[in-house]
Amino acid sequence: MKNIRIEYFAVLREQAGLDSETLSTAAETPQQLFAELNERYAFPQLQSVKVAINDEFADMQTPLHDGDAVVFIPPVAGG
Amino acid sequence: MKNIRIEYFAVLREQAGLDSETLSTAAETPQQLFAELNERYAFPQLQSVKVAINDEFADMQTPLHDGDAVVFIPPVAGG
Amino acid sequence: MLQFAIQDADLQPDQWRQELLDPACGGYASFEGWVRNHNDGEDVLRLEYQAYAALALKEGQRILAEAAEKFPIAHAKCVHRTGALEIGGMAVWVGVSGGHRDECFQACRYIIDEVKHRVPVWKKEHYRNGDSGWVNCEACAAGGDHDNGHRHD
Amino acid sequence: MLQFAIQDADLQPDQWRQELLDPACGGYASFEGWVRNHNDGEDVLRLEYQAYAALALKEGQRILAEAAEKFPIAHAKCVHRTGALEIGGMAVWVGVSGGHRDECFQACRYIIDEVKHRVPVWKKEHYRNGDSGWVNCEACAAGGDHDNGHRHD
Repeated sequence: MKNIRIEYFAVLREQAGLDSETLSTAAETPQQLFAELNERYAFPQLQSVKVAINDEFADMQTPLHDGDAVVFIPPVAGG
Repeated sequence: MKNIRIEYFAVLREQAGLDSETLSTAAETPQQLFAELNERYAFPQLQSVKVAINDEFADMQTPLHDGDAVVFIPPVAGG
Repeated sequence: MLQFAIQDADLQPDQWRQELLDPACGGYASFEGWVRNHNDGEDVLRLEYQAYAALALKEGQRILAEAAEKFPIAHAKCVHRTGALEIGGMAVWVGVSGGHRDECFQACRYIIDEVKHRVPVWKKEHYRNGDSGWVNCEACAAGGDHDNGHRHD
Repeated sequence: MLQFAIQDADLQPDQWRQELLDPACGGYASFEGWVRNHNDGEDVLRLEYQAYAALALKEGQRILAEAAEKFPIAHAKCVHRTGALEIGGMAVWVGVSGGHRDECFQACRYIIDEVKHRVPVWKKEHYRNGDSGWVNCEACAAGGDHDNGHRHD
Protein backbone atom coordinates (compact mmCIF):
# COMPACT_ATOMS: atom_id res chain seq x y z
CA MET A 1 0.00 0.00 0.00
CA LYS A 2 1.14 3.56 -0.74
CA ASN A 3 -0.04 6.93 0.44
CA ILE A 4 -1.22 9.18 -2.41
CA ARG A 5 -2.38 12.75 -2.04
CA ILE A 6 -5.19 13.59 -4.44
CA GLU A 7 -6.42 17.07 -5.27
CA TYR A 8 -9.78 17.57 -6.98
CA PHE A 9 -10.89 20.29 -9.39
CA ALA A 10 -14.06 21.32 -11.17
CA VAL A 11 -16.69 18.60 -11.62
CA LEU A 12 -14.54 16.04 -9.79
CA ARG A 13 -14.24 18.31 -6.76
CA GLU A 14 -17.99 18.87 -6.78
CA GLN A 15 -18.78 15.19 -7.05
CA ALA A 16 -16.22 14.05 -4.47
CA GLY A 17 -17.36 16.80 -2.13
CA LEU A 18 -13.81 17.66 -1.13
CA ASP A 19 -10.81 19.61 -2.36
CA SER A 20 -8.20 17.02 -1.51
CA GLU A 21 -7.51 13.91 0.48
CA THR A 22 -4.70 11.46 1.21
CA LEU A 23 -5.49 7.87 0.39
CA SER A 24 -3.84 4.60 1.22
CA THR A 25 -4.17 2.58 -1.96
CA ALA A 26 -2.95 -0.52 -3.76
CA ALA A 27 -3.36 1.14 -7.16
CA GLU A 28 -0.27 0.79 -9.31
CA THR A 29 -1.15 3.47 -11.85
CA PRO A 30 -3.31 6.59 -12.15
CA GLN A 31 -5.65 4.51 -14.31
CA GLN A 32 -6.22 2.05 -11.46
CA LEU A 33 -6.46 4.86 -8.93
CA PHE A 34 -9.11 6.66 -10.97
CA ALA A 35 -11.16 3.46 -11.24
CA GLU A 36 -10.96 3.08 -7.47
CA LEU A 37 -12.06 6.69 -6.87
CA ASN A 38 -14.80 6.33 -9.44
CA GLU A 39 -16.28 3.43 -7.52
CA ARG A 40 -16.35 5.54 -4.41
CA TYR A 41 -17.62 8.83 -5.87
CA ALA A 42 -19.41 7.82 -9.07
CA PHE A 43 -17.94 10.65 -11.14
CA PRO A 44 -19.96 11.82 -14.13
CA GLN A 45 -18.81 10.40 -17.45
CA LEU A 46 -16.08 12.57 -19.02
CA GLN A 47 -14.98 12.81 -22.64
CA SER A 48 -11.45 12.38 -21.41
CA VAL A 49 -9.45 12.58 -18.25
CA LYS A 50 -5.76 13.40 -18.00
CA VAL A 51 -3.49 13.12 -15.02
CA ALA A 52 -0.74 15.12 -13.37
CA ILE A 53 1.73 13.57 -10.94
CA ASN A 54 3.62 15.99 -8.70
CA ASP A 55 2.39 18.93 -10.78
CA GLU A 56 3.51 17.60 -14.17
CA PHE A 57 1.41 15.96 -16.85
CA ALA A 58 1.88 12.20 -16.80
CA ASP A 59 0.60 9.08 -18.51
CA MET A 60 -2.31 7.17 -17.01
CA GLN A 61 -0.02 4.11 -16.95
CA THR A 62 2.88 5.76 -15.09
CA PRO A 63 3.79 3.72 -11.98
CA LEU A 64 2.69 5.47 -8.78
CA HIS A 65 5.04 5.87 -5.85
CA ASP A 66 4.41 6.37 -2.16
CA GLY A 67 4.01 10.06 -1.44
CA ASP A 68 2.99 11.07 -5.00
CA ALA A 69 0.56 13.96 -5.44
CA VAL A 70 -2.01 13.15 -8.10
CA VAL A 71 -4.52 15.38 -9.89
CA PHE A 72 -7.05 14.09 -12.40
CA ILE A 73 -7.81 16.66 -15.08
CA PRO A 74 -11.22 16.75 -16.75
CA PRO A 75 -11.45 18.51 -20.17
CA VAL A 76 -10.28 22.08 -19.69
CA ALA A 77 -12.31 25.14 -20.68
CA GLY A 78 -10.34 28.29 -20.05
CA GLY A 79 -10.78 31.71 -21.62
CA MET B 1 -9.57 75.75 -70.44
CA LYS B 2 -10.93 74.65 -67.07
CA ASN B 3 -10.12 75.61 -63.53
CA ILE B 4 -8.92 72.70 -61.43
CA ARG B 5 -8.05 72.83 -57.75
CA ILE B 6 -5.14 70.59 -56.86
CA GLU B 7 -4.13 69.58 -53.36
CA TYR B 8 -0.69 68.09 -52.69
CA PHE B 9 0.40 65.55 -50.08
CA ALA B 10 3.62 63.93 -48.92
CA VAL B 11 6.47 63.94 -51.40
CA LEU B 12 4.41 65.81 -54.00
CA ARG B 13 3.68 68.60 -51.52
CA GLU B 14 7.32 68.82 -50.65
CA GLN B 15 8.45 68.94 -54.25
CA ALA B 16 5.76 71.38 -55.40
CA GLY B 17 6.47 73.57 -52.39
CA LEU B 18 2.79 74.22 -51.80
CA ASP B 19 -0.24 72.58 -50.21
CA SER B 20 -2.70 73.44 -52.95
CA GLU B 21 -3.29 75.63 -55.94
CA THR B 22 -5.93 76.34 -58.56
CA LEU B 23 -4.77 75.89 -62.12
CA SER B 24 -6.22 76.88 -65.45
CA THR B 25 -5.46 73.92 -67.68
CA ALA B 26 -6.27 72.32 -71.01
CA ALA B 27 -5.68 68.82 -69.55
CA GLU B 28 -8.55 66.47 -70.39
CA THR B 29 -7.68 63.79 -67.84
CA PRO B 30 -5.75 63.39 -64.55
CA GLN B 31 -3.07 61.63 -66.60
CA GLN B 32 -2.56 64.70 -68.75
CA LEU B 33 -2.77 67.00 -65.75
CA PHE B 34 -0.11 65.02 -63.88
CA ALA B 35 2.20 65.21 -66.90
CA GLU B 36 1.71 68.97 -67.01
CA LEU B 37 2.45 69.32 -63.27
CA ASN B 38 5.44 67.03 -63.60
CA GLU B 39 6.97 69.32 -66.20
CA ARG B 40 6.59 72.22 -63.84
CA TYR B 41 7.71 70.57 -60.57
CA ALA B 42 9.85 67.60 -61.68
CA PHE B 43 8.35 65.20 -59.17
CA PRO B 44 10.50 62.27 -58.07
CA GLN B 45 9.75 59.04 -59.85
CA LEU B 46 7.01 57.07 -58.07
CA GLN B 47 6.21 53.38 -58.22
CA SER B 48 2.63 54.36 -58.89
CA VAL B 49 0.35 57.32 -58.60
CA LYS B 50 -3.39 57.21 -58.06
CA VAL B 51 -5.89 60.01 -58.32
CA ALA B 52 -8.92 61.25 -56.45
CA ILE B 53 -11.45 63.60 -58.00
CA ASN B 54 -13.72 65.46 -55.60
CA ASP B 55 -12.56 63.25 -52.73
CA GLU B 56 -13.26 59.90 -54.40
CA PHE B 57 -10.80 57.53 -56.05
CA ALA B 58 -10.98 57.87 -59.84
CA ASP B 59 -9.31 56.53 -62.94
CA MET B 60 -6.38 58.44 -64.46
CA GLN B 61 -8.40 58.58 -67.71
CA THR B 62 -11.57 60.05 -66.19
CA PRO B 63 -12.60 63.26 -68.05
CA LEU B 64 -11.91 66.36 -65.96
CA HIS B 65 -14.53 69.06 -65.53
CA ASP B 66 -14.27 72.72 -64.69
CA GLY B 67 -14.23 73.12 -60.91
CA ASP B 68 -13.00 69.61 -60.10
CA ALA B 69 -10.79 69.12 -57.06
CA VAL B 70 -7.94 66.75 -57.84
CA VAL B 71 -5.49 64.98 -55.56
CA PHE B 72 -2.65 62.80 -56.82
CA ILE B 73 -1.87 59.98 -54.42
CA PRO B 74 1.64 58.58 -54.13
CA PRO B 75 2.02 55.06 -52.66
CA VAL B 76 0.52 55.12 -49.17
CA ALA B 77 2.36 54.02 -46.04
CA GLY B 78 0.11 54.21 -43.02
CA GLY B 79 0.41 52.40 -39.73
CA MET C 1 9.69 39.13 -21.38
CA LEU C 2 7.49 36.05 -21.41
CA GLN C 3 5.11 35.83 -18.48
CA PHE C 4 2.05 33.77 -17.68
CA ALA C 5 0.03 34.46 -14.55
CA ILE C 6 -3.22 33.59 -12.85
CA GLN C 7 -5.07 35.90 -10.52
CA ASP C 8 -8.30 36.06 -8.57
CA ALA C 9 -8.65 39.85 -8.99
CA ASP C 10 -9.80 41.91 -11.98
CA LEU C 11 -7.39 41.88 -14.92
CA GLN C 12 -5.46 45.07 -15.67
CA PRO C 13 -4.59 45.12 -19.38
CA ASP C 14 -3.83 48.85 -19.46
CA GLN C 15 -1.11 48.33 -16.91
CA TRP C 16 0.32 45.17 -18.46
CA ARG C 17 0.43 46.71 -21.92
CA GLN C 18 3.07 49.10 -20.55
CA GLU C 19 5.30 46.14 -19.69
CA LEU C 20 5.43 45.14 -23.35
CA LEU C 21 6.54 48.52 -24.71
CA ASP C 22 9.84 48.33 -26.58
CA PRO C 23 11.44 50.92 -28.88
CA ALA C 24 12.44 48.10 -31.25
CA CYS C 25 8.83 46.96 -31.67
CA GLY C 26 6.53 48.15 -34.43
CA GLY C 27 3.48 46.14 -33.49
CA TYR C 28 1.36 45.11 -30.54
CA ALA C 29 -1.54 42.63 -30.70
CA SER C 30 -3.80 41.77 -27.82
CA PHE C 31 -6.79 39.60 -27.09
CA GLU C 32 -9.35 39.67 -24.28
CA GLY C 33 -11.83 36.91 -23.50
CA TRP C 34 -15.08 38.34 -22.13
CA VAL C 35 -17.94 36.57 -20.36
CA ARG C 36 -20.84 36.46 -22.80
CA ASN C 37 -24.48 36.61 -21.77
CA HIS C 38 -25.25 33.46 -23.75
CA ASN C 39 -23.69 30.18 -24.73
CA ASP C 40 -25.08 27.27 -26.63
CA GLY C 41 -28.58 28.77 -26.65
CA GLU C 42 -28.65 29.30 -22.89
CA ASP C 43 -28.82 32.67 -21.12
CA VAL C 44 -25.73 32.88 -18.94
CA LEU C 45 -25.91 34.91 -15.72
CA ARG C 46 -22.36 34.50 -14.44
CA LEU C 47 -19.31 32.27 -14.59
CA GLU C 48 -16.91 30.76 -12.16
CA TYR C 49 -13.33 29.87 -13.05
CA GLN C 50 -11.22 27.37 -11.20
CA ALA C 51 -7.54 26.66 -11.91
CA TYR C 52 -5.05 23.98 -10.97
CA ALA C 53 -2.55 26.78 -10.39
CA ALA C 54 0.73 24.88 -9.97
CA LEU C 55 0.37 23.10 -13.30
CA ALA C 56 -1.43 25.94 -15.08
CA LEU C 57 1.50 28.28 -14.47
CA LYS C 58 3.99 25.77 -15.87
CA GLU C 59 1.86 24.96 -18.91
CA GLY C 60 1.10 28.62 -19.57
CA GLN C 61 4.78 29.49 -19.43
CA ARG C 62 5.55 26.64 -21.85
CA ILE C 63 2.99 28.00 -24.30
CA LEU C 64 4.58 31.46 -24.22
CA ALA C 65 8.01 29.93 -24.82
CA GLU C 66 6.63 27.97 -27.77
CA ALA C 67 5.10 31.14 -29.22
CA ALA C 68 8.41 32.96 -28.94
CA GLU C 69 10.16 30.07 -30.66
CA LYS C 70 7.67 29.82 -33.51
CA PHE C 71 7.32 33.56 -34.14
CA PRO C 72 10.01 36.28 -33.85
CA ILE C 73 8.24 38.30 -31.15
CA ALA C 74 9.88 40.41 -28.45
CA HIS C 75 7.49 40.10 -25.47
CA ALA C 76 4.34 38.21 -24.55
CA LYS C 77 2.22 38.13 -21.45
CA CYS C 78 -0.95 36.23 -20.63
CA VAL C 79 -3.04 36.40 -17.47
CA HIS C 80 -6.01 34.19 -16.67
CA ARG C 81 -8.66 35.10 -14.14
CA THR C 82 -10.07 32.72 -11.54
CA GLY C 83 -13.11 33.06 -9.29
CA ALA C 84 -16.54 34.50 -10.02
CA LEU C 85 -17.11 36.70 -13.07
CA GLU C 86 -20.17 38.65 -14.12
CA ILE C 87 -21.31 39.16 -17.72
CA GLY C 88 -18.82 41.41 -19.50
CA GLY C 89 -16.04 40.45 -17.11
CA MET C 90 -12.60 39.70 -18.52
CA ALA C 91 -11.58 36.07 -18.14
CA VAL C 92 -8.27 36.10 -19.97
CA TRP C 93 -5.89 38.62 -21.50
CA VAL C 94 -3.02 38.14 -23.97
CA GLY C 95 -0.59 40.83 -25.14
CA VAL C 96 2.26 40.45 -27.63
CA SER C 97 4.77 42.97 -28.98
CA GLY C 98 7.21 42.45 -31.81
CA GLY C 99 8.93 43.97 -34.79
CA HIS C 100 6.05 43.54 -37.22
CA ARG C 101 2.34 42.90 -37.07
CA ASP C 102 2.44 39.48 -38.68
CA GLU C 103 4.31 37.78 -35.83
CA CYS C 104 2.30 39.69 -33.22
CA PHE C 105 -1.03 38.48 -34.59
CA GLN C 106 0.17 34.92 -35.09
CA ALA C 107 1.75 34.60 -31.66
CA CYS C 108 -1.27 36.16 -29.93
CA ARG C 109 -3.61 33.74 -31.67
CA TYR C 110 -1.35 30.79 -30.93
CA ILE C 111 -1.20 31.66 -27.24
CA ILE C 112 -4.94 32.02 -26.70
CA ASP C 113 -5.71 28.87 -28.71
CA GLU C 114 -3.22 26.76 -26.75
CA VAL C 115 -4.18 28.26 -23.39
CA LYS C 116 -7.80 27.33 -23.99
CA HIS C 117 -6.94 23.74 -24.82
CA ARG C 118 -4.03 22.96 -22.54
CA VAL C 119 -4.00 25.07 -19.39
CA PRO C 120 -5.90 23.37 -16.55
CA VAL C 121 -8.62 25.96 -15.97
CA TRP C 122 -12.30 25.11 -15.83
CA LYS C 123 -15.40 27.23 -15.99
CA LYS C 124 -18.83 26.66 -14.56
CA GLU C 125 -21.70 28.46 -16.22
CA HIS C 126 -24.75 29.53 -14.24
CA TYR C 127 -27.84 29.82 -16.44
CA ARG C 128 -30.98 31.93 -16.17
CA ASN C 129 -33.09 28.78 -15.95
CA GLY C 130 -31.37 27.83 -12.68
CA ASP C 131 -29.13 25.15 -14.15
CA SER C 132 -25.39 25.26 -13.99
CA GLY C 133 -22.67 23.18 -15.51
CA TRP C 134 -18.93 22.76 -15.92
CA VAL C 135 -18.19 23.54 -19.55
CA ASN C 136 -16.88 20.55 -21.54
CA CYS C 137 -18.31 18.16 -18.97
CA GLU C 138 -20.61 15.85 -20.87
CA ALA C 139 -22.81 14.62 -18.11
CA CYS C 140 -23.24 17.81 -16.09
CA ALA C 141 -24.14 20.50 -18.63
CA ALA C 142 -27.58 20.58 -20.21
CA GLY C 143 -27.74 20.29 -23.96
CA GLY C 144 -25.12 17.71 -24.68
CA ASP C 145 -22.41 18.10 -27.28
CA HIS C 146 -19.67 20.21 -25.76
CA ASP C 147 -17.04 18.95 -28.13
CA ASN C 148 -17.13 21.93 -30.46
CA GLY C 149 -13.83 23.75 -30.15
CA HIS C 150 -15.21 27.03 -31.50
CA ARG C 151 -17.99 27.55 -29.06
CA HIS C 152 -16.29 28.83 -25.96
CA ASP C 153 -14.69 32.18 -26.36
CA MET D 1 -20.55 50.37 -34.13
CA LEU D 2 -18.11 50.78 -37.00
CA GLN D 3 -15.99 53.89 -36.80
CA PHE D 4 -12.85 55.11 -38.50
CA ALA D 5 -11.18 58.31 -37.39
CA ILE D 6 -8.03 60.35 -37.83
CA GLN D 7 -6.57 62.61 -35.19
CA ASP D 8 -3.56 64.79 -34.59
CA ALA D 9 -3.49 64.07 -30.83
CA ASP D 10 -2.25 61.00 -28.92
CA LEU D 11 -4.38 57.89 -29.40
CA GLN D 12 -6.50 56.70 -26.44
CA PRO D 13 -7.03 52.95 -26.77
CA ASP D 14 -8.07 52.50 -23.13
CA GLN D 15 -10.96 54.86 -23.69
CA TRP D 16 -12.01 53.48 -27.08
CA ARG D 17 -11.93 49.91 -25.85
CA GLN D 18 -14.87 50.84 -23.60
CA GLU D 19 -16.92 51.78 -26.66
CA LEU D 20 -16.64 48.22 -27.96
CA LEU D 21 -17.91 46.48 -24.81
CA ASP D 22 -21.00 44.37 -25.44
CA PRO D 23 -22.59 41.72 -23.20
CA ALA D 24 -23.16 39.53 -26.26
CA CYS D 25 -19.44 39.52 -27.11
CA GLY D 26 -16.99 36.85 -25.96
CA GLY D 27 -13.88 38.21 -27.62
CA TYR D 28 -11.96 41.41 -28.22
CA ALA D 29 -8.87 41.71 -30.42
CA SER D 30 -6.82 44.83 -30.86
CA PHE D 31 -3.73 45.99 -32.70
CA GLU D 32 -1.45 48.96 -32.18
CA GLY D 33 1.17 50.17 -34.63
CA TRP D 34 4.16 51.67 -32.81
CA VAL D 35 6.98 53.81 -34.17
CA ARG D 36 10.09 51.63 -34.22
CA ASN D 37 13.61 52.93 -33.69
CA HIS D 38 14.82 51.32 -36.90
CA ASN D 39 13.61 50.49 -40.37
CA ASP D 40 15.42 48.95 -43.30
CA GLY D 41 18.73 49.09 -41.48
CA GLU D 42 18.44 52.79 -40.64
CA ASP D 43 18.17 54.26 -37.15
CA VAL D 44 14.90 56.16 -37.04
CA LEU D 45 14.64 59.18 -34.74
CA ARG D 46 11.03 60.21 -35.35
CA LEU D 47 8.18 60.02 -37.84
CA GLU D 48 5.73 62.38 -39.37
CA TYR D 49 2.32 61.27 -40.65
CA GLN D 50 0.28 63.17 -43.18
CA ALA D 51 -3.26 62.23 -44.25
CA TYR D 52 -5.58 63.21 -47.05
CA ALA D 53 -8.32 63.33 -44.46
CA ALA D 54 -11.47 63.65 -46.60
CA LEU D 55 -10.69 60.53 -48.60
CA ALA D 56 -8.98 58.67 -45.75
CA LEU D 57 -12.14 58.81 -43.65
CA LYS D 58 -14.27 57.45 -46.47
CA GLU D 59 -11.84 54.68 -47.32
CA GLY D 60 -11.32 53.75 -43.67
CA GLN D 61 -15.06 53.53 -43.12
CA ARG D 62 -15.40 51.33 -46.20
CA ILE D 63 -12.74 48.98 -44.83
CA LEU D 64 -14.60 48.62 -41.53
CA ALA D 65 -17.84 47.90 -43.39
CA GLU D 66 -16.06 45.23 -45.46
CA ALA D 67 -14.66 43.64 -42.31
CA ALA D 68 -18.13 43.49 -40.76
CA GLU D 69 -19.47 41.91 -43.94
CA LYS D 70 -16.74 39.28 -44.19
CA PHE D 71 -16.64 38.36 -40.49
CA PRO D 72 -19.56 38.21 -38.01
CA ILE D 73 -18.20 40.86 -35.63
CA ALA D 74 -20.21 43.23 -33.46
CA HIS D 75 -18.08 46.39 -33.32
CA ALA D 76 -14.90 47.72 -34.84
CA LYS D 77 -13.04 50.97 -34.51
CA CYS D 78 -9.82 52.22 -36.04
CA VAL D 79 -8.03 55.50 -35.43
CA HIS D 80 -4.97 56.74 -37.29
CA ARG D 81 -2.65 59.37 -35.95
CA THR D 82 -1.27 62.28 -37.98
CA GLY D 83 1.51 64.72 -37.17
CA ALA D 84 4.87 64.14 -35.51
CA LEU D 85 5.53 60.96 -33.53
CA GLU D 86 8.50 59.99 -31.41
CA ILE D 87 9.89 56.46 -31.09
CA GLY D 88 7.38 54.29 -29.23
CA GLY D 89 4.50 56.53 -30.24
CA MET D 90 1.27 54.92 -31.39
CA ALA D 91 0.53 55.54 -35.06
CA VAL D 92 -2.61 53.47 -35.48
CA TRP D 93 -5.03 51.53 -33.30
CA VAL D 94 -7.63 48.89 -34.23
CA GLY D 95 -10.15 47.30 -31.86
CA VAL D 96 -12.74 44.63 -32.69
CA SER D 97 -15.30 42.87 -30.51
CA GLY D 98 -17.45 39.91 -31.47
CA GLY D 99 -19.01 36.67 -30.35
CA HIS D 100 -15.90 34.53 -30.73
CA ARG D 101 -12.18 35.03 -31.03
CA ASP D 102 -11.87 33.74 -34.57
CA GLU D 103 -13.85 36.55 -36.18
CA CYS D 104 -12.23 39.14 -33.90
CA PHE D 105 -8.70 38.17 -34.92
CA GLN D 106 -9.57 37.87 -38.59
CA ALA D 107 -11.40 41.19 -38.77
CA CYS D 108 -8.68 42.99 -36.81
CA ARG D 109 -6.03 41.68 -39.15
CA TYR D 110 -8.10 42.49 -42.23
CA ILE D 111 -8.62 46.07 -41.07
CA ILE D 112 -4.98 46.87 -40.35
CA ASP D 113 -3.80 45.21 -43.57
CA GLU D 114 -6.27 47.13 -45.71
CA VAL D 115 -5.73 50.41 -43.87
CA LYS D 116 -2.01 50.20 -44.51
CA HIS D 117 -2.50 49.61 -48.21
CA ARG D 118 -5.51 51.71 -49.07
CA VAL D 119 -5.99 54.65 -46.73
CA PRO D 120 -4.20 57.77 -48.03
CA VAL D 121 -1.77 58.33 -45.17
CA TRP D 122 1.94 58.85 -45.67
CA LYS D 123 4.85 58.76 -43.31
CA LYS D 124 8.17 60.49 -43.45
CA GLU D 125 11.03 58.93 -41.54
CA HIS D 126 13.78 61.03 -40.06
CA TYR D 127 17.04 59.09 -39.66
CA ARG D 128 19.94 59.41 -37.28
CA ASN D 129 22.29 60.08 -40.20
CA GLY D 130 20.37 63.26 -41.02
CA ASP D 131 18.50 61.85 -44.02
CA SER D 132 14.76 61.69 -44.21
CA GLY D 133 12.36 60.16 -46.63
CA TRP D 134 8.73 59.50 -47.44
CA VAL D 135 8.24 55.77 -47.01
CA ASN D 136 7.38 53.93 -50.25
CA CYS D 137 8.75 56.81 -52.28
CA GLU D 138 11.41 55.34 -54.52
CA ALA D 139 13.46 58.36 -55.33
CA CYS D 140 13.44 60.13 -51.99
CA ALA D 141 14.40 57.47 -49.46
CA ALA D 142 17.92 56.23 -49.19
CA GLY D 143 18.49 52.54 -49.83
CA GLY D 144 16.10 51.86 -52.63
CA ASP D 145 13.61 49.02 -52.71
CA HIS D 146 10.57 50.08 -50.72
CA ASP D 147 8.28 47.61 -52.41
CA ASN D 148 8.32 45.06 -49.61
CA GLY D 149 4.85 44.94 -48.10
CA HIS D 150 6.01 43.38 -44.85
CA ARG D 151 8.54 45.95 -43.84
CA HIS D 152 6.48 48.78 -42.50
CA ASP D 153 4.65 47.96 -39.32
